[in-house]
Amino acid sequence: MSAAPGGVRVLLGSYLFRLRALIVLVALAVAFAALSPAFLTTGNLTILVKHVAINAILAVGMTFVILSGGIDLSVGSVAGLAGIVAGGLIHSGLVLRSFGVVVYLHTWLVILVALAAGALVGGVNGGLIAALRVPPFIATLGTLYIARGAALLISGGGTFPNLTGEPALGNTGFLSLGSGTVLGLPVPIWLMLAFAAAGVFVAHRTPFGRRVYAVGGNERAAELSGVRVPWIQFAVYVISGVCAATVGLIIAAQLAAAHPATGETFELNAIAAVVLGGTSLMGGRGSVGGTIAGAFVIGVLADGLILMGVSEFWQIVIKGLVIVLAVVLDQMQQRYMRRAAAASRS
Amino acid sequence: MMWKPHAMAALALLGGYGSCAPWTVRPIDSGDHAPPTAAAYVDSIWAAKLVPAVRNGAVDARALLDAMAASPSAARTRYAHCESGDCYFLVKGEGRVLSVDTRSRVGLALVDVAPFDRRPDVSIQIGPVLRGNSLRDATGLVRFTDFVNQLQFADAGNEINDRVLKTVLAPVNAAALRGREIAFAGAVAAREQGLPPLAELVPVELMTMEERR
Amino acid sequence: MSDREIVLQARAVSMQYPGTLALDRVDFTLRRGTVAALIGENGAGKSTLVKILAGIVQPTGGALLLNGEEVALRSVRDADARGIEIIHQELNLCPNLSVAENIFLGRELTVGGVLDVKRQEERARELLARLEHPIDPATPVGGLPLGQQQIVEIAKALARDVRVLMMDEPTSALSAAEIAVLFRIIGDLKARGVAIVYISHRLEELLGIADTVSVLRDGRMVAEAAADTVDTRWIVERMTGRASGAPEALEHRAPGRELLRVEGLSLKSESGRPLLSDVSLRLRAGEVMGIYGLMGAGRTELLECLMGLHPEMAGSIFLDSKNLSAMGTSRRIAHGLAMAPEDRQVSGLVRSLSVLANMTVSSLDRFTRGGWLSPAAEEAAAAKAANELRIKAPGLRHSIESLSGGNQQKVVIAKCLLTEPRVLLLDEPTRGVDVGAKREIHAIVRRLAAAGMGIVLATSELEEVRATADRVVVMSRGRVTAEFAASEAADDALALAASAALEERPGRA
Amino acid sequence: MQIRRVILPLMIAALCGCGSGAKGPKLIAIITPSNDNPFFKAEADTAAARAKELGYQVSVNSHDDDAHKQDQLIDVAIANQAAAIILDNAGADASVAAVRKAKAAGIPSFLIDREINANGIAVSQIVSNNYQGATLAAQEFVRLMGEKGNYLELTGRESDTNAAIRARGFHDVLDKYDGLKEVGRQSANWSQTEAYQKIETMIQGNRNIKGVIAANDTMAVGAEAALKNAGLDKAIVVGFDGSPDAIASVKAGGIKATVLQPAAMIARMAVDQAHKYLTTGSTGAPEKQSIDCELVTPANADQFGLFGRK
Repeated sequence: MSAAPGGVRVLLGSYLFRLRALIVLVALAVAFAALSPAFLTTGNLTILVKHVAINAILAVGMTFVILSGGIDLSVGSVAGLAGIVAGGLIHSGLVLRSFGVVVYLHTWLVILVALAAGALVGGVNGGLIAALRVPPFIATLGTLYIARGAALLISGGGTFPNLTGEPALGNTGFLSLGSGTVLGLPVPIWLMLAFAAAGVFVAHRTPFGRRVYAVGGNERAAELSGVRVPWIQFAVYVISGVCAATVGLIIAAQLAAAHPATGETFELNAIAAVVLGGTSLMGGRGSVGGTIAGAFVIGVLADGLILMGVSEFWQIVIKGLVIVLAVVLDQMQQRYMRRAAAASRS
Repeated sequence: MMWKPHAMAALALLGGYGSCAPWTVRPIDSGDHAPPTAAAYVDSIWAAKLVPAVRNGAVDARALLDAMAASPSAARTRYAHCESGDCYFLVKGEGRVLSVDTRSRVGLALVDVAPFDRRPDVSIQIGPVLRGNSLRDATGLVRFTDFVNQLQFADAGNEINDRVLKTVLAPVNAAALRGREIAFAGAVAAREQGLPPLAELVPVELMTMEERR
Repeated sequence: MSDREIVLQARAVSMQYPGTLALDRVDFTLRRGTVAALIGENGAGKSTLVKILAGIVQPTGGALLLNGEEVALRSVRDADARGIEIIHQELNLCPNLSVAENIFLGRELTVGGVLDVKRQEERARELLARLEHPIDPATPVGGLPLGQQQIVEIAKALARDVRVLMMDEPTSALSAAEIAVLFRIIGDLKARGVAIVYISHRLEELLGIADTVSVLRDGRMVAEAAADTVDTRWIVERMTGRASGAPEALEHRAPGRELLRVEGLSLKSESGRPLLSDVSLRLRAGEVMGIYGLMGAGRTELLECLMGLHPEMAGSIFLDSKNLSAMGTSRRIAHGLAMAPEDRQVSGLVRSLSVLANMTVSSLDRFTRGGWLSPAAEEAAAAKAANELRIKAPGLRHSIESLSGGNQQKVVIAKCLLTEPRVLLLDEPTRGVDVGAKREIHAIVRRLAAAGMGIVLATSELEEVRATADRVVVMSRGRVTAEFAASEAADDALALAASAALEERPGRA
Repeated sequence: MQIRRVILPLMIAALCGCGSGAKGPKLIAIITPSNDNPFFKAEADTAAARAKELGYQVSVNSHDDDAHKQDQLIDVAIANQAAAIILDNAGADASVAAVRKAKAAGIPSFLIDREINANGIAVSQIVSNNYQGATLAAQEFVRLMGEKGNYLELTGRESDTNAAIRARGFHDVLDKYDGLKEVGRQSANWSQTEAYQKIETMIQGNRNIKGVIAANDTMAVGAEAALKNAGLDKAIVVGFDGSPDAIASVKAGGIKATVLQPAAMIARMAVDQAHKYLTTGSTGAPEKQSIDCELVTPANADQFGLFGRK
């Protein structure tokens, strides 16, 4: 099927719009490189990507949620909870008072349990939203508080320190999740690459991904097309929960300590990355790749401004401006696409 | 909880499985890495180091009072022990108890040191509540930098004060001190805060002269 | 007619969208107290022209003259201030507000800055009485049936001091009786000197009411004539640019084995009102069963029950003697049911997805190899379907929104066909579709039936029943009121059956 | 596809850009918990001013009590090749790894205000003795209460080390007085509004309140307002921090006392020690240094300025 000449221009235009996060990113990188000699050093760039990894992994999960037409406010709390679960299991073990014993799990089992905790909170979100029809904003706002409270309860408000583990207990090695390197690159970066790649493929190359887009674009049409809408909704929140838990583990491993307040306001950064990446908050439109670019924009902006010594108050203002700008661009894109579509129909 | 032998055996068995099971089971509180308690720490220094340090380092109360009357700052420079900004005197002496003030739970004995002028020169904390960490901080033996954090440092101070209550003040019938002559030694903060000049001394030694003899 | 004074005139108006010329130097004249019918296939430029006349978009070339003076309509408010009103095809009402609040939205009646609710409701009551629909002005619009919402939309336009009224397919949601009322209102407005632009796909209806006919094709004005000098055939030829043939005579085949059996289907609304009462049907392979009924007859509800959208329904559904009643939608699709819903935008299409993704969303499992989607397999199947249904699209990867209504409808049908259904359910498959596409869709229906598929086609258009169905089931108020073989169904008998039990109804539909 | 487009240029840039940091004056990175709290602001401002005075370049950032953000800020300081880090840290346990990382990168850290639960990693830990301050505040509270009566306690954010330390300090003193009865204890998360609301609620159940002890001045100010609005003008409120508005309140007869943490002095000391360390290789002071808080009462309130004696 050949594209009409108008179609080519429409496609080109929409690509430019879709790649806007990337364009902004390149512009920022060039600007910072010119303004701060420390910016383009190997050390700084590795650190930058490592910082971005945290938000990017969260944002991958968030992308699926937003694509499905939802929102997940609980990710920051879930990250905190997962860190505390892992930290508690390594530092204090699982105390079974009635048996008079403490069970120390091996590191990989600790990681699995923490991820399961994330999946559980995600599952609660998904259940509330898909089965009980609670609006996503409300459901995840609720679990935001619940998960944070649970983290505080488990830790008693304190920190689980020194998560090195003991060889005798088989729970060493946890820290490498945060500070280890493979082939010279920090583990968090590898994890980000893995999540991003998995995200891109699942979104674009699996029936599940396509169904997420369909549910977000038109829930009713998706249902009539045989998509099991509740399952899709359930699944995206579980994915988001697992992504958030992964982030919680990385942070606990980096700090070698688990703190119950970890992850406060992470949800906002993740949403910002998703929106910057061109995913519509209405659902059904966007991409994981764009989200990664969005996460990089936020990360480059944050680190670059610090590097340049810009006042912190200005950093906040600039971050806000960029997010608003992104949404304005999103609206412009929608209008442009609609006009272009109307045009090619006439 | 008592651990019966067969329970221990079962645990040992589980431990044997530990090599293939993805977990390790330990009895509760098997932690041998528990930090030494403040009590144990104070046990180790109280009689061996702290009390002797106060006794040996103490200046005679009369001499100190005279020096302070002449020049407070010179007295400070000469006699005070300072630790990150706060200064303390180690003092010993004899005197007559003018009155005992127990309106507050921080009970004070007001002492007139010879020559007697019926004005208090020293107030000594006699409990049941002790205030401050003069004794901990005055000798330079107990240093913050040797502790992991301020809570453990505080625990040491509280334990030292507890030790004063138990070993120094408990044998003394504080209410009956009025009018008696006593001998004392202890630490007091070197601050200029009203009368008496040496206020709220925390004693390592407090006894009536009869007892002394 | 042509001696009446000209109210609104478009001179050489052009509209250039990026990549497309939607209108090419179009002249259009509207006279006081007349109805000008605007005709053309979807995408011919009718909507664009109307939008320009109503100030919704601004032309890229040409001029607008109001009462002989050149005007620039920069916004809807601008047009509104000059007495130009538009009634959209898609209703523009706030479902959460009352009838009266909707009618006066944006120009509320106030006393000292405070809403004068009483006066608004009185005025609304007057207007609705004039429209012969005494709806309570205080009821929320969301609770009204579609037909009554349309009446509210008309009342909203009348509440303004209207001089030019544009109506874009105003009758698509109305019953015959409601249409009659609407036409009386139009006559009334004409007599009061209002100029009306009228867009509809129902050509007979148009000729009954219009004074002039203007035909657009590919963005150009190709013909204009007084309505009494032309007939439908003339119009169709101008619209399509080719001579119209006679409708294909239906070839009748011997129906095959029984595919679908529905027994005692009943459904109540949330408020307990019966929507379907004891509906039983049988459908054979190779048969097209037309379900004819007016608005609110229960056609859509019946099809939704078949697809499993109302788990609370009573009764049983068998497909090839397998009981589907307890299954969810996706399992019914897997068992060989598929449905193209009535409202493409609301229930049929995912507007944010491409043509391709819309086609394959129901049948993704077919294109999955080892857990991954195979773009090649997907594209091949979609291209084949597009080819078979003659879907005109700039490209399969383009947005579904770049397609015309008829082609979008074909995409919905293609989506159903890709699930390889044994029974296909079509709800108003040609609503809002131009004549050419309509004919093609009818042909597709016949072709699919000939290949052995069972088809249920629900429609409110007699003509559509005639063009497609082997058998006609007539519904009214949620009941089956009559059943005919297509050859035996006389128009008046169908109409009578469709309005059966109407008189029992309290109030109006 | 887009990921590759993002990563690749960065990689390439990383390979080419082996340049080193700025050559100008040495950089001191100052990291404090927040910039909108007067205490931390005073701390950061004093440190920055002193460092500039000594000829350093300065960067000031805040970690919002988020150990993870602190970790990232330390990363940036390392990337920036800072000469020293002045840090008011985000958690005694959660900050250990970050400070250790800085040490491994050859950057000495000078901790101010709060300590970490590890010795030998930072060069200096100049700790504001919160415990001592809390006992001081509690002793004054005991005196003002006349050693008896019902009181309420407002604690800080549960996850904050200092909240726990101050609560410990309060209770190590208060619990020794049998006449004092704690009839309510809530966290107001360091917040004025929350303190106001929590006190309003708590006195609903118990009007017989003689005093409120709050773990910081912000909460003390909120509590004071709530008590006044409820007609409990005579109630005794004691705070912690010595913030300017609390001192003003002490002077005006609102809050009865607070303890001042000499933030300014601590910050100055840290910069001076950093300078000494950078120039001579030693600070000449032990690693852990405890700085005592001072009691502020109506009698001496005039002597105090912005987190320090005038």
